[in-house]
Amino acid sequence: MLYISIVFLPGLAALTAGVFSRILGHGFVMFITSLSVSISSILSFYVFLKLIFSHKIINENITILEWINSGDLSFSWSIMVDTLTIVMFVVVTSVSALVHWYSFGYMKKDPHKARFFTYLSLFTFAMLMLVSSDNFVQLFFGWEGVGLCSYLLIGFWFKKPSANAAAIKAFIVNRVGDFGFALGIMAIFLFFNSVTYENVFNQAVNFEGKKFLFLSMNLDILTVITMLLFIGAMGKSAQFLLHTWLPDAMEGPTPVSALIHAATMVTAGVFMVVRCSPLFEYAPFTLNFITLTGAITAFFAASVAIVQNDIKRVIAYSTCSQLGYMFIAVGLSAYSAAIFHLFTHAFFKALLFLASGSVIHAVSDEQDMRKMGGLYTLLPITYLMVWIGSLALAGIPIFSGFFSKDLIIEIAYAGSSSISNFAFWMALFAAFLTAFYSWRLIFMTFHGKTRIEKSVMSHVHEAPFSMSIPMILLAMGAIFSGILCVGVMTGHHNSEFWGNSLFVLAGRDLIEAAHDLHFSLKILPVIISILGILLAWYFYIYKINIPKIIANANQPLYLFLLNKWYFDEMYNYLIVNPSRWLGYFLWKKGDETVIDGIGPDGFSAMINGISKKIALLQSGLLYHYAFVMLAGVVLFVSWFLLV
Amino acid sequence: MIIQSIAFYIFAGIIIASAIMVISAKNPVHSVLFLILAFFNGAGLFVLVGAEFLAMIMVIVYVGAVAVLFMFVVMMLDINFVELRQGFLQYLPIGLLIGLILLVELILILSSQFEDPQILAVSSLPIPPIEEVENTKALGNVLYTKYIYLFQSGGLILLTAMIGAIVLTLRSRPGIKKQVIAKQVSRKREDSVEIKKVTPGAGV
Amino acid sequence: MVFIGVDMTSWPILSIITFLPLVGAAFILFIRGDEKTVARNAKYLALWTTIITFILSLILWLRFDKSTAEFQFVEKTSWLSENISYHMGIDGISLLFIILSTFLMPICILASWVSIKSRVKEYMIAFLVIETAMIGVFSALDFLVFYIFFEGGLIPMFLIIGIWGGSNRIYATFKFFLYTLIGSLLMLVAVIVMYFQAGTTDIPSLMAFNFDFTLQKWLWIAFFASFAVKIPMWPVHTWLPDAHVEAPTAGSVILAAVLLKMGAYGFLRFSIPMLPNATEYFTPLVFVLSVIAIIYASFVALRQVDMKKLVAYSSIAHMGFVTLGIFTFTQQGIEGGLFQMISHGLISGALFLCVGVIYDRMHTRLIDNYGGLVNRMPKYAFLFLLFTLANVGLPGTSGFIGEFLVLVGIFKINIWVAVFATTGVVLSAAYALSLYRRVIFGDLIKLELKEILDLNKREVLILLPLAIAIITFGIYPEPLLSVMHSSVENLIYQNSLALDLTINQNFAGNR
Amino acid sequence: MQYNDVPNFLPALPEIFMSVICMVLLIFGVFKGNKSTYLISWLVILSLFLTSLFCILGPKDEIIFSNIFIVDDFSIFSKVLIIIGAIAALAMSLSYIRNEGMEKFEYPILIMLSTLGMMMMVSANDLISLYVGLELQSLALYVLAAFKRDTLKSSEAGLKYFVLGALSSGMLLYGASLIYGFSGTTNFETIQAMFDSNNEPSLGIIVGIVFIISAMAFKVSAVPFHMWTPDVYEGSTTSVTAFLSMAPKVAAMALFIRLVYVPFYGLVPEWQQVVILISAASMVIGSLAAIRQTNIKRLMAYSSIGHMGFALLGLSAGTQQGVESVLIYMFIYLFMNIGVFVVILSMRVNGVMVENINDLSGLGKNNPFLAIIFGILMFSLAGIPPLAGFFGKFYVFLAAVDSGLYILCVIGVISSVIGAFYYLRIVKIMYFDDPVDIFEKPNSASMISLLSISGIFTIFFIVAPTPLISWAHHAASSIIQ
Amino acid sequence: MEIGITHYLSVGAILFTIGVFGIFLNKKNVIIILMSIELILLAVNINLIGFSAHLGDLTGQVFAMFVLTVAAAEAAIGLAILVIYFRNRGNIDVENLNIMKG
Repeated sequence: MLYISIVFLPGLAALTAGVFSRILGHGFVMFITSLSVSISSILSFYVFLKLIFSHKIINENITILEWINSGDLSFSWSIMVDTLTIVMFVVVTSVSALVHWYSFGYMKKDPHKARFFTYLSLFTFAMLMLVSSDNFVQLFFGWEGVGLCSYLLIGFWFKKPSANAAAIKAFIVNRVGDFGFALGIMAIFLFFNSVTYENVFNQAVNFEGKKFLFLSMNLDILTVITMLLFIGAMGKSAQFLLHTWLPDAMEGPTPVSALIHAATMVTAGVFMVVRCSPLFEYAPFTLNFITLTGAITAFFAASVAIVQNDIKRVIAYSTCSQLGYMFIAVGLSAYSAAIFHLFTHAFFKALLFLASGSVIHAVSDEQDMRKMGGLYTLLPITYLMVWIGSLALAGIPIFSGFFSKDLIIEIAYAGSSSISNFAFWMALFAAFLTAFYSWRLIFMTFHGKTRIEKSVMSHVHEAPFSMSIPMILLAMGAIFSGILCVGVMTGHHNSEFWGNSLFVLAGRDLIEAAHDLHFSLKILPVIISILGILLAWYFYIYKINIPKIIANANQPLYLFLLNKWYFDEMYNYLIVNPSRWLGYFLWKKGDETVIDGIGPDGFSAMINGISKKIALLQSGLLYHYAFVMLAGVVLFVSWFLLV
Repeated sequence: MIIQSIAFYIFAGIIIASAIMVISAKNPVHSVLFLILAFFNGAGLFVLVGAEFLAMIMVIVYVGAVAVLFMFVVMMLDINFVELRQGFLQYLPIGLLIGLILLVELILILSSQFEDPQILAVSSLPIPPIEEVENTKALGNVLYTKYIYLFQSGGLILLTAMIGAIVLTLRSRPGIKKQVIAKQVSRKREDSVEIKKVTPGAGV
Repeated sequence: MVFIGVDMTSWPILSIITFLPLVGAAFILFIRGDEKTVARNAKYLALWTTIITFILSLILWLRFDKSTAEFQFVEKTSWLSENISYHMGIDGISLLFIILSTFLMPICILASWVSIKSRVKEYMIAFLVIETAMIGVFSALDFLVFYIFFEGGLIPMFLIIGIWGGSNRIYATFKFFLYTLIGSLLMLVAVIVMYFQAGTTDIPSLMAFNFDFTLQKWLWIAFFASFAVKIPMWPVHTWLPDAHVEAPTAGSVILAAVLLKMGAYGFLRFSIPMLPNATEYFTPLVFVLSVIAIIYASFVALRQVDMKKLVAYSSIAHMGFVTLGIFTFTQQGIEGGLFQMISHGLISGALFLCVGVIYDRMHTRLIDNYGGLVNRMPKYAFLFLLFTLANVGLPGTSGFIGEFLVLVGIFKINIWVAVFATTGVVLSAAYALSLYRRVIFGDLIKLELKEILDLNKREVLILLPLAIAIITFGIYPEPLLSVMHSSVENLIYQNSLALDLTINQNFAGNR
Repeated sequence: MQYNDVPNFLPALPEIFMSVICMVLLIFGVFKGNKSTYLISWLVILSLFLTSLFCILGPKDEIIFSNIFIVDDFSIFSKVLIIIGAIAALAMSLSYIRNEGMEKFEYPILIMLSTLGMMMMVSANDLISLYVGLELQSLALYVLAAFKRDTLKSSEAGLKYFVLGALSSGMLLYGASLIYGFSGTTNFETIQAMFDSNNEPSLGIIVGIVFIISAMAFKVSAVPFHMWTPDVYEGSTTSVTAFLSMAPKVAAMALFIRLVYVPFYGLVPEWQQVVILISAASMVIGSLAAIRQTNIKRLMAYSSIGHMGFALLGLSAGTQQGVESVLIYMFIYLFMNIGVFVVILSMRVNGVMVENINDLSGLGKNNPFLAIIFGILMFSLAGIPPLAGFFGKFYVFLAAVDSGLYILCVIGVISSVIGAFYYLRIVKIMYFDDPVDIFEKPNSASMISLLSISGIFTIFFIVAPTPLISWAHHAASSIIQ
Repeated sequence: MEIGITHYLSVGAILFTIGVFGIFLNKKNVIIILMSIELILLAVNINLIGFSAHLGDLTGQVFAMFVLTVAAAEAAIGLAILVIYFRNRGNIDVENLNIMKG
């Protein structure tokens, strides 16, 4: 019942809000949704703490309702709770609750508040369904559900064309990922004859190294399945190639970015891979691929982030980059590290977003950092929050990021393969860039001479309590979540904590190896980060004109980064435009010219033509008629004579 | 036998020649005359095989009635003969071709594959020897007995033709004065004579 | 269940349900009075007739024995000859279509409540006649009876599009009629051939009959000509967009929701059980055509400027999934196909109704003439969103269940086909959401839209049941799926038996 | 050779009765003048009705007049159908001929004579009686076609019909002479007996059959002997067109059936080839040519060509099933035609007949009753179930498939789709187009009742098809031994 | 040379063909067409009489007699129709006989 309330409270709230919003009014909707999410958050914490302190592994599976039952395919709506789920519960509900409260202030003036809160709690519900599923299809339900809410929330300000475009883009790019995910589920059913985790994971070992013939190629079953699943994860977690939607998603209200596009939904991919660790473990090729993708994403996103001017986009690329870190860890079988980073990241990244939201709120919805500056005196709390978040993000000791992010870099170093080596260097470099762009953001926004227009400047104000208190709570998380949980989640005895919710093949666990690394290596990322901060200081406080000079000197590179490696352009050129052209071609040429032209229209034209000729034949002249009659007789007689 | 052959060829030749003239003569009156010639020779052919009655009928009915009817109509209809006979050759080749194919086929079939009557031996109504019953009587014998149904039907056909001809061509022309005896007889003085008083000097 | 104190088993309930609308139509025919009275009475009479029919059809559902694959509620009376009889009955495959038809009819009548202004009487009669045809098609157990209902439905539909349709209605209705006619006449010839082979047109007997393989192929092609046009499959689909665009809203609903299903139903009822070998032989063809239909229609839908046309092309794509599912011969595939049909019936019907709602207000279907409707029509926007998402196949809506089961089934049989078909999932999101965005989202700039009104009570009453059904069956599809199980199992079993038999015969022959 | 015994006249009672009545009425008419047309028409209808009773109640399975006149189920079926057609045609033209100013008492009498000819045709058991019957009906029809003698169209129609009809009788005679010469007899049964033993027919016989079939094809207006049909249908006055499209078609088809199924039954493979060809050509040409027509009578002419093609499709099966299907087809076709021509005869605007299809536009609004029946008839003619026309097609296809004529069936399918197009066009004009002129309502009770009968038959045939089917079955089995 | 049935039939065939020619090669005068029909009937009669003699069967002659009867009736009606046509049209040109076509 406890778990059911955790999952369904937000859902019920959303339903009530959706149905009765007109009758009950905005205030009630906002209150009921926030309250229910908060209750669910408190319950989650209760469970989490119980788990930590009781040292008992929780593993429960509650079936709610039969869902699909067709032949040997059968699964239900159910709630499966284990350590992984509980950790996700905590992340999701707590961030969500805080974002709800934060939105009280942030959305105060919006006429569609009720709708916003409904979507938020609906999202929370979907996310909870996702993490508590016991089968792939329900996972997919949550997966699509969060996608839907993301779509709705990105396009929340429906009057903005850019918001609508971004919403659709997010949904469709995610669908591309889902394409792989869905195929993965089908493949799982094909080979395992079930889609419930329990059955699938139990059988996984039997399929190790098994091949099947496809296109005269012998493909490894588990590799194929896991690759397909990972494609889904790439879409949802905005990994390299399928990342393009995430920056655009910043069109949505900032609380949304904080909740969905930083803390929870985008990490669903990581969660899914971790959840399926029993499968991935037997697919080393996929794991390497994941590492590689993660590494590239971490670096790529960081590289783009250093030149972006939109404050939210910087953070968005930072999210993307951090997700890359998580996948590096996942690919190296360090699932606990990945989840740990997910856990800490949720707090500090949500904090950063909310803080940036506070900034945006303060400067009348301006997001361009070039039009900010010198705000620290006016927004002290926000300023502090951004500092905390950035410190956590940069992995400065004591702050949570230090524990999780550096752990991943160490794990990458500890890995022996060339892939992990590559990941190590990429991660290291990305760490440097991370620090750089984080402080670039701080310096551009809060320091230096203000570039804000006067009329706007007069309205600048610190966030109200409803916004600052959630931020402060998150800041607590950003500071302390690492130091408090590092031992439990990634310590020497982490397997006691995780129970059987994670599965690592013997001999692949790198966490121990990472713990044993030399101190110099452990301190290396921190040093790199500090260097990044110093460089940012040099560029944006000390010698303000240097960035421009560098940019002008390396114009192509600058543009390349500024335009996000030209991915959008490339996709437009390679996929979107050809699709549109193809659609038009098939419609006008295919359907109207060829099919109708040859088929019905052509046929009727032909009939008409023949009919015209026959009418001509019917000349009205007697001798023609007689002639035709005779010709008929002659024809028949000849027929019998000759045949 | 020879005479018979010669007679046959003469009759046949004239028939064919006059038939050709029927369809190709410039003046319809000539056509009718050639038609009569063809009928006469047809009658001759009938006589050659012993169908005297039909030969007679042919002459009486065709020449006496039908051909005269034709002649009558040709004369009656005021046809401008000068304009006729143009464009005869336009469709000639293809028409001739089809016609000739038909002719060749018919003759081919009729001349090659004829079966002996003895093989058939199904003659349901044998012609009695001419010595016993002459042709006319033989026909008469069956016509009013065995073929009474057909005979009556023939009557109906002629009746229909009569009705048809009348209903189509009979015109009651308005404006033409016809004698109606009853009307004449029943005429009274008051109907036709009116006495008027005439004032002198004023006129009627 | 005892209904009004009478034991229902002795009633010819199927015939009653089938012909009740016709009785209603007869009553409407004799309504007299001035135009307004006639229109009002005709509407109410039609509405009550359809509602009662729906309620009666629910009895079928309640009394249906799920545990058997046998035909139920069977009625048989001699008709043309001993071997061509009036034979009715339903099984798990046909039951749901009857419910779907009767469920949608009152909605259609209500949807036409104010939009049809001229010849209301005739309109209602046409709809009631078409209802009889639809129910008849799904409950006929004699091929000729089936054929008569199958083709008889063309007449009212022809009139509905032709009289109450849009500007290009003549072209559309002729295309629709003649296209379907040529296919079904070929089927008629095939039926006759079967009649001489098997000596009967009784469906259960024909199912049991073994046709020669060569003959099977020809028969299959003839059936295919009819059913493929009806579904419609690529490349004989072009009548559908035209017909949909021109048809009045309720006509589109019936067309999309039920008439298209007759084709797929035909495959299930005839092609597969009667011609198993030919079906197996031609399965690759169906797969190829279905995959082309899914991808092709989705691409074309991307570029449509007319809302109804877009929905029509999306129907073509979705019916592609249905044919794929049916020809997998897996439990999931066939059940998925069936479920997809029901769900598509609800969803596409709902979408057409949605288009109709704004068409009634603005008298245009061009997407570009709309935009920003959410500002004035929040209720509408919400329901339209729901239907759009269901169309996209979002889990939690009924659209997902069907697509998912079909894809699972097809993946078992042919991975390539599954991969290509799955692209439809991506593309459907693209066209459906872009439609939604262009119509609903954005600022309300167009002057003529400024005064547009949100859904009124009648429209909510029409759309809400559909929305509820779509969500309910998306979350809990069991009521529908459980009805199908026995029949589908039996179908697959018989099919495999028939195929095994041929293999054995061939084997014996080779020896 | 003496034939003194009095022949058995009883089986020919209907024919004898009719000829007597004909003459009586003729005399009556001569004395009473044209004013009596209306009365005479009703008397003709009454006597035709009595005749049909004689047919049904009279003796059957008898061959009289020295084997040239046969009465069997088949001939009774055909006669009844012919009489129904004649009665309908006459009943619907009553008000029409008055309106058109052609009230002549010969009109009903000629129809009766023609009907008599048809009855003699279907009872013929000999080439001579066949010819005589045929000519009786044809001559009357020629006159009827030209009956509206003061219009050019009508006289041209009469002339064309006459010339081509005479040519076709010439062909028939030529063929008959060949048959006679090569078989030695003109009696159907004797001819049939010949081919039972003699498997290899001589070419002369076959050519004779070809000629006879050509003449028959002319009478049923099958391609390529159809060319007269549109012109004559258009030119003749509409009431005559109605008659032409009903009774003579039935009679000719019945005669056709008897010819190919009785004397030439042993030669099915031979004549089948010809019939298949003309059937296919008729179906295709009939439906194709109708598409572009604007005159409703001309359209119905092409439609009848197409329908005869379908009937011949059944005929070409060469089986009893085939005969049965043709009879069913003709029956249904006749009943549909009744309604169609009632509507065409009602196409009258401000006292003037109109014949253009577009004149029908908006009929659905102006005269719903007329329109709904006409629409139903159009769908039925197109062969859409559940209307009667479908069953005609169904049985024809049934017979053809039974004989393995698959390709012909496919041709039939395609041409019925093309045919459906022009029937639908009429529905379209009536219901989808805006009204132009308002027809005068058909006020005569006979018209309305004929229309209702036709409509009710078409709609409700599906409910009880068995009586007709079993009757046709008996009729068919009576001519095939 | 013996004159046999074949000769008669040949004459019949030739006459038949000429009659047919007369119908469809004639462009100007309808009366010629009526005469051609008479020629065709003559051809048939020659056939019938020939066969009758050949078979020694009287039926042929009976048949021929009815053909003659009908031919007379036909001629009467044909001419009557021709006359009314002439009255309406003013000429009897075959080429003008096409106000109805298509």
